[in-house]
Amino acid sequence: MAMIELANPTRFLRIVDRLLPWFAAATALILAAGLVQAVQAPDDYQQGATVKIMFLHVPAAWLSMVGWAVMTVAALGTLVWRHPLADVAAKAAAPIGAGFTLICLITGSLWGRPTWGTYWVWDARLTSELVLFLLYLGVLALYWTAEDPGRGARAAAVLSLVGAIDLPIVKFSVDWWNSLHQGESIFRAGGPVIDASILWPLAVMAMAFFLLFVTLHLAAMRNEILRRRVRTMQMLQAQEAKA
Amino acid sequence: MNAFWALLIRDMRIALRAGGGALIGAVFFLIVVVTVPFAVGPDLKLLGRIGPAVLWLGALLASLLALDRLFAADHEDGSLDILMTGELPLELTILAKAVAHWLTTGVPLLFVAPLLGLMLDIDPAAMGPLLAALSVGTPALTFIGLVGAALSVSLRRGGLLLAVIVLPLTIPILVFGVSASDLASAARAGFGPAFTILCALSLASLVLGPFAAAAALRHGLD
Amino acid sequence: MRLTAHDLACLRGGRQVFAGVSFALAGGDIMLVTGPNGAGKSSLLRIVAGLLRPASGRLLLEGGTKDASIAEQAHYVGHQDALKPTLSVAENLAFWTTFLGGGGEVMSALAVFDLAPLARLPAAYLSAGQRRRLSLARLAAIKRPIWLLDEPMSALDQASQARLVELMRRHRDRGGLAIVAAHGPIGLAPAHELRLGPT
Amino acid sequence: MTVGAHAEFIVAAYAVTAFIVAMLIAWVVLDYVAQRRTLGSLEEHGVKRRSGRAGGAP
Repeated sequence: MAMIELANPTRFLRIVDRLLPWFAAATALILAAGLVQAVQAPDDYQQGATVKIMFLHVPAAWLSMVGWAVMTVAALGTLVWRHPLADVAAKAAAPIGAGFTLICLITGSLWGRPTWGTYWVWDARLTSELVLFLLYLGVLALYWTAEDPGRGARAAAVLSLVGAIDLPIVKFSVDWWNSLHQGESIFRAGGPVIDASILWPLAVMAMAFFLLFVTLHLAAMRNEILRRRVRTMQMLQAQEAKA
Repeated sequence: MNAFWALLIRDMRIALRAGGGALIGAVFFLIVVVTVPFAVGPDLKLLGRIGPAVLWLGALLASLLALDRLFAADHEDGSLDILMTGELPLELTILAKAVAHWLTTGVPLLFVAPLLGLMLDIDPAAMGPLLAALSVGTPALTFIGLVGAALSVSLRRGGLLLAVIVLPLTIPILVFGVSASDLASAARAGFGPAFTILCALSLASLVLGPFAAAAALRHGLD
Repeated sequence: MRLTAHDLACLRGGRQVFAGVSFALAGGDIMLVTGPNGAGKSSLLRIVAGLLRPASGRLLLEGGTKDASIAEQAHYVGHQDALKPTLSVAENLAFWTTFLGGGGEVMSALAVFDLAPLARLPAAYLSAGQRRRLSLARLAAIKRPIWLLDEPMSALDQASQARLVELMRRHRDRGGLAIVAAHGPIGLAPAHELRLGPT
Repeated sequence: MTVGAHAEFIVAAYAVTAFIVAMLIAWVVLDYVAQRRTLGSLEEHGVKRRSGRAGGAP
């Protein structure tokens, strides 16, 4: 069963070493194609040229959720199936997911400035993305304070699961919270109407971001396996010296 | 004096390595301040008015709650005993640890503050005075918190007790800090007086903190 | 150099741990402190090291460096190892060498306790015995006339115990003095023995 | 290339994205180099992996 073979770190490392250059090349290629198309895309009749920021903002939002999904599956791997690589996958995905969430927030804010007049508006979607970023920070803080790589695995897995359950609730409550204060000086931001000519660059950029995520994730998992191997060998060094 | 620098560098090295508490203060500050609009509501004008106060309360809590491990960690692994047999007077030993703590937990707050200023729609003109006040205020918060950190070693109770002990002592810093960084009140009372008094308080706590904490440590140890 | 104690008494949590303890140690003397657990062996060492205030009685040090307290001229090695897990073996000892002064050589001190090959290893990975040896390495790295050792032999294997005894012999021959709390003999004939606890 | 009125915001968005992606790539590459170097020096010191078989601790 493929899952079992993959469970073996050394075999996984060999597979990653072979696949990584291909993924990196594919990512670069599609990203370049996406950028070219994004630049040539016509202005949107509503937002003018700022729609070009959408080509970064929307894919980044999708990838921030993909990141959390990967961590949730990995959490099940750690807690339920006891898969040895599950925690490695989760710990590798967290910083990358947080990175994409940050891209989404900053591009969203830069998109908001010309559109709404201020860098930050407590718009429902941006706010939910911000809460997702805070959840990422929580998991990163958990991993960061656990001294050695192995510890904190179960705790982070539980946090990822709870986060996954909590995100839809956050989405709903933020929408409610946002509509509640509809009266105040909140600009009701109509979502971008996806016009056909804009849809294509968006799809290509989304694929490029996805491939970028996979490439970075595989490389980060490889680093994590090496980091744990270093730790094991350091412990061995201590034991051997005592003998 | 290189004992002083050795201790300062050691504490920073521990804080910055994996497992150290370096950025935890800044993350706490970010999360506390971001949750305020969920309670207060997303009205930008209101947030803009209370922005500086929210930032200061966040910085106050972040500075204090990060302090409870300052002496407790050394007490638990036995380092505190050996530090007290050093040639460096205990007050300077505490000063070195406090400066290292401020550099690793206090300074990151100053980097996060402008970002949060955007979120709370604080007037960019107010960001300058706010950052000046925070960069003078956060060391004062750390140094006043030293007393609480020293007491929480012998009292075996961690962060929350520290905040309860120390919060009343930090009220002057809060009052002058917020008024120095709030455009409206700065317009009335003027940025100058509030800021200079804040500096005075900060310098006083720079001296008072280590001495009080040293006394607390000497008498508190069982 | 003479370290004398008059009528030391120690209260711990309202309970009298010991009272009327007096001793006089000259350079080259090693005093063995024995007694059941809870008899106050550690408390006595902490009082001499200035880490604990005695309920009554006085400590006097004649000789030694002028206007330096006993604590500043004493090595206190307690049950805990005073090591930071994220710092490496060498970094831990280098810090104490700089902080406590006396600028000893780190690598040679590590070699005394056969820790040189682990110099770059984070202290978190050390076993209890290795941590103990790293803690004792302070004695070799920093020259201080008074040694206060709290059950130094525990968690040490034979070879390390022999190394410690050799270090203590050299310390004694150089005119240093030491108070060692232990349950049994320490492989070195003590000049004095102080028995604490119910006689 | 119709970047239009709000050019600076679009350029800023692409610049920030490029910066963050570059940071992620740098983190991955530098971490890999560091782990490889530590592993190399450990193996030099003759620390053999306990089993040496394909599995070993992850």
